[in-house]
Amino acid sequence: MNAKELKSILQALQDHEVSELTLETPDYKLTIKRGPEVQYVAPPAPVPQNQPVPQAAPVVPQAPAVEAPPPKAEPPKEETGKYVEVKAPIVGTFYRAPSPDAEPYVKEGDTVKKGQVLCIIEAMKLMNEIESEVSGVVRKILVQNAEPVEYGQVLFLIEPA
Amino acid sequence: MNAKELKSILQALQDHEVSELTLETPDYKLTIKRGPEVQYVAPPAPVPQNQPVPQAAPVVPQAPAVEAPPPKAEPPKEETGKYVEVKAPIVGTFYRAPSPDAEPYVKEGDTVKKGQVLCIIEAMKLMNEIESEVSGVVRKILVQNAEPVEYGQVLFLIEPA
Amino acid sequence: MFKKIMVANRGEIALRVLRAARELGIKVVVAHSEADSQSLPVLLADEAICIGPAPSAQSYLNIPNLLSAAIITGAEAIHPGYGFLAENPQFAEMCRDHGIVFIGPTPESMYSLGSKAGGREIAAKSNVPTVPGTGVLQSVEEALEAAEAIGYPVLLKASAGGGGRGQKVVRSPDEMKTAFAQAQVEAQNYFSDPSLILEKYVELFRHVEVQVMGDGKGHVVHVGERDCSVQRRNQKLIEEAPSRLEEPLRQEILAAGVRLAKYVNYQGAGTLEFIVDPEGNFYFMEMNTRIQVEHTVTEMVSGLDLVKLQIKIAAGEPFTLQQSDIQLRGHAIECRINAEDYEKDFRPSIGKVETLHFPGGPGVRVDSHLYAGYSIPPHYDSLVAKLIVHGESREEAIARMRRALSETVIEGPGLKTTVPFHLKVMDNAFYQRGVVYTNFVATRLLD
Amino acid sequence: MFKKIMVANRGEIALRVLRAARELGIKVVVAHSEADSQSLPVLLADEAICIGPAPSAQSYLNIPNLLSAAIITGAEAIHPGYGFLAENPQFAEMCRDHGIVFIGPTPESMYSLGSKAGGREIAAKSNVPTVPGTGVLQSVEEALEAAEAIGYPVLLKASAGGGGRGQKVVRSPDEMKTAFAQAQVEAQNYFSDPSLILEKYVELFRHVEVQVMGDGKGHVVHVGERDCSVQRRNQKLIEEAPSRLEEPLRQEILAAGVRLAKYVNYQGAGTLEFIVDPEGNFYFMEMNTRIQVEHTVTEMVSGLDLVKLQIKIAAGEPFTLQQSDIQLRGHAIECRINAEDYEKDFRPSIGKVETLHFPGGPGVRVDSHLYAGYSIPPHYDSLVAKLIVHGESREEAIARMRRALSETVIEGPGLKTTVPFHLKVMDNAFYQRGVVYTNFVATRLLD
Repeated sequence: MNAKELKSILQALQDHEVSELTLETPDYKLTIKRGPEVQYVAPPAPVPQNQPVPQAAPVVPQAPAVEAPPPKAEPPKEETGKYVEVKAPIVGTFYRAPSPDAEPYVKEGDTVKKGQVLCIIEAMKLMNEIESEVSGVVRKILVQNAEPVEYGQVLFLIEPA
Repeated sequence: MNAKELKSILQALQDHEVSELTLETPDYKLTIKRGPEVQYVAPPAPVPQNQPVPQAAPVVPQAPAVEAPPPKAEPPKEETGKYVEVKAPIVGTFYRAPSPDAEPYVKEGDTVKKGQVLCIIEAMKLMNEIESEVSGVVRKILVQNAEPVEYGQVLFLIEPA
Repeated sequence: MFKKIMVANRGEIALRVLRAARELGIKVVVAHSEADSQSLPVLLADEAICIGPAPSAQSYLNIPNLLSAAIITGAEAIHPGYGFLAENPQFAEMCRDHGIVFIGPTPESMYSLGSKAGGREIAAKSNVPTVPGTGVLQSVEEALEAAEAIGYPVLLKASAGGGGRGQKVVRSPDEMKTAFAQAQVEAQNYFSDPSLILEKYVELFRHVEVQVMGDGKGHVVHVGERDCSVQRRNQKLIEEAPSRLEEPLRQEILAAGVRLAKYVNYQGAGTLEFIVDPEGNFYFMEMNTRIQVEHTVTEMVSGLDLVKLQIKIAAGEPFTLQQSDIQLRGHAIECRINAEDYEKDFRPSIGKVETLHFPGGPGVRVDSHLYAGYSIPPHYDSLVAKLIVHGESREEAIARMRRALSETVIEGPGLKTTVPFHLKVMDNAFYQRGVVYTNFVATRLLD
Repeated sequence: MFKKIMVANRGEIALRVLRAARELGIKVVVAHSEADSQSLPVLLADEAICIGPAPSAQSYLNIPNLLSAAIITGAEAIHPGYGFLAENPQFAEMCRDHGIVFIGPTPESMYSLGSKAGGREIAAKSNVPTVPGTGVLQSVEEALEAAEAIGYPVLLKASAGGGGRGQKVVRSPDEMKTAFAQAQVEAQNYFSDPSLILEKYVELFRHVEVQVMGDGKGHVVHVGERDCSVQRRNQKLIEEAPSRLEEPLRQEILAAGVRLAKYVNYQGAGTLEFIVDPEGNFYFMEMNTRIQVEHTVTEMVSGLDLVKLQIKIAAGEPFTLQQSDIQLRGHAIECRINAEDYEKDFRPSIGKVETLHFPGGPGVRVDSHLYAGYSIPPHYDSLVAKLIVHGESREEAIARMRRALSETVIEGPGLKTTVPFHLKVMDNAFYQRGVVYTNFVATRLLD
């Protein structure tokens, strides 16, 4: 079974509206489900990237009359791969400095060590110090000072040393 | 088993409206499920011939608690291409003969001429003669005597001369 | 009670009848055109029977095929829904001739109430006011005299006319002479008859209608009234119950409705349409001898199932409901959601429904034959869903309707609905205050 | 009135609160776990805020994150729904400490009503019957004496016990001696304390509960009662309103509920649970100090919006509703549709909803957070939809529920729901006759 053969099988499946196929031979076992997902089971044949697999349109209700909340700052997609994301472990207010007139803990471009405090998140009048889990360079600070943050929100991108 | 072989199996499945197939040989085991898993409660819509089966799985509500009416007689798929269908132009009761003790107008295998009466459909106490629109041989009579027929229901298959 | 009935209709009303019958334990045959073979009522029916091709004239209006369908499926009665054959006395008569119960009034009631003149005569006999008017006028002088008696403005109409042609509004005696001559010319041109009549011109009015139920044996009750003033080109778009009429005017109109229905010994569900001017004068217009699209708001405030009552009365069950049994509660509003592009002058918009999500929660009712994957056929009217809400007060009902509309998703390639129109009405200050006459859409909803 | 509130819950109840708030013109923040970021309440919210990962302990039960979320979003009040923190007096207290209104009763009421002993004491003080019982028994002789006074059968229980362990049913004096010894041993084994108490054993009973609303200033009304006897392993499956209790028993229970709620000066919505035996004896069990899943049937018969009333009371609006204003009409039934495989011992069944179609038409209400394309997360309870119907009579409600269930489609790969179970109940002769005690599912629904 090679990529070409597989491609022609997939085309045939689509032409004939097949929703599921399992084929076991002494050499390989093939399982294909058409529609939203396609699975291949050992031995792993290379998956053709340009194969015409129909995508199920997600059916998500929208609320036309409701104001959407402002979109949260999201890290640029292509960069995130090499960076470590520091996420908010609690809900609260993000502060870059220990007090209003103090210097920020870190700036973009700063080198930080594992365990170094990056910011604080105030929750229920308690100041929670958020430490870096890696050593590296702060490449991006994604939240403004005094901005509210939700659980799991990405605060910093750090390029590990 | 190669791609070509598989393709021909798939073609056969579609031709014969097979929805599921499992095949185990000493060499391989094959399982195929075709088409959307949708049950229709009402009589199936006439399936257009020689046409690809709809791509998107239709999302049709089912009525689990409702009894399905008995399916109407459908002409065998592979034959219809070469035959002319004679459909009920009105709703009523199908009769093969002009009176209960008379001979039927036609039998399977009979040769008929264009304009020849094939049957009558009784509607509101009126007997409506249904004539053949082509000359040819009556290959199939799809409705039993005294059976009710709906509009558009296929009554006869005639192979044109 | 019937064992099996046939629905001779389509869309949401076919589904409505099916639901009522099913709850009564009656099997349902749905008669349908070829275009509707995959419609929701057909899919949910106990039996479905195709009665013709897509065009209504050959299917939903095809009396021989419909009667044959009822006969061969063994249906004991036919529910006609609204529209199509629902107000056709010949059809009702033919049902009777073939031993099939027509779920509706007698053909005789339908004949006598079916014409404007017939309705006017019955109204007069049952002491229900109609718009004041004259017989054929012999001269301008006679017209001036009549106008003086009736009060300006008045409407000059071709006696042989219809459809609004050859009509002239006359606002003062000064205008009468010219208007009379012009109207005569137009009447001659349109109808080959220059005869004119004159009636009171009611410029600003609410459309208020009384729901009645009768057993055909003299017992008639009303189930309150509805206000259907939100209209566009005489098409109702939003209805509500109760009306915002003050007492005792409201009671007078209800009593008039019952009086007229009793006079004709009415059987089944019927609606008496009135126009009500800002001074509180009310005039009977016509009676609809069938269930109406907007019966739902009456069901919401009364807790009654009007379609079940129709079926029970037609089956000859004793109709024991007394006026004092009927307690109306709260306020209900219905929005008719049409597949139309409201921003392009309500142009019909057809297509396949790919994403569908209807609202739920307290006080929300949805009557719709849509389902995800359904293709709206181009052959029939554009009503795709009725969204009905009920609240303790009109204010709560409006807030609830706004909330429910905002949850509604009906989407497909190129598909538009009137949901945005309805949201605009719910946000309109005149609507919220209840200042709504039949010119509301034209005058109060401008951008 | 509040401008913005936060919902500290998920699923259908989050949606329910959102709907009520939206109709009141209040902005809604929905606090959600990471697993619920694509849930319907989140999608419909004015603002959504993630308060933790999927496990409830770290999100929906995470008090610091919830309070922080309310503070940073500027929500003035928190609605806790049911379950999670809804009956946690510490949470209510912390809300108060942080200047956030907890939409529910005072922490003090919750503390005092929260324990069995506390509830029993309040019941005694407000002259509401509880199951007759004793203090710690010193000997078999004392047990025999008490059992004679209370009447057999009786239940011997470990004084330190709970969860049904160490309990023995004693049906006659003959059984007492052995049972007493065994129970002592078990009590010692389970709880390291052989002390026993004894109470009346109510074998066959209905679960009837009274819905009350109070303003915390002494004004309390009831909104009728519900019967919730269709249960499986103490989980309610079907509820209805009103109960089928005869008068004056029904009025006595309603009055007892109001009396107790008044005694604690109750604020907000609360439910008093009673058990009622076939002879008409009734005993107070506990009070649920929150809105309940089955509040919907009360809304259907009363026309009131209980969640709106909760919010209004919490906002300090005058609670002017009088007992005489509350008119109950007809009969309502709720079926809890769970994502469970009823045929495999109600095993939870999760997955993606691919095809979804809810019923509509008269008297049908659906409260569900499902939408086509939604994946039911495995972390939370299995309730996916509440199907509620209303009819003029219980008989009509049952027919309507059967009809509505038969229109319901919730499908996806491997997904099962309890719709078939509910259809079976609606078809059950005992259910139809109303002969339903809490053992109904176990004893009357066998194949």
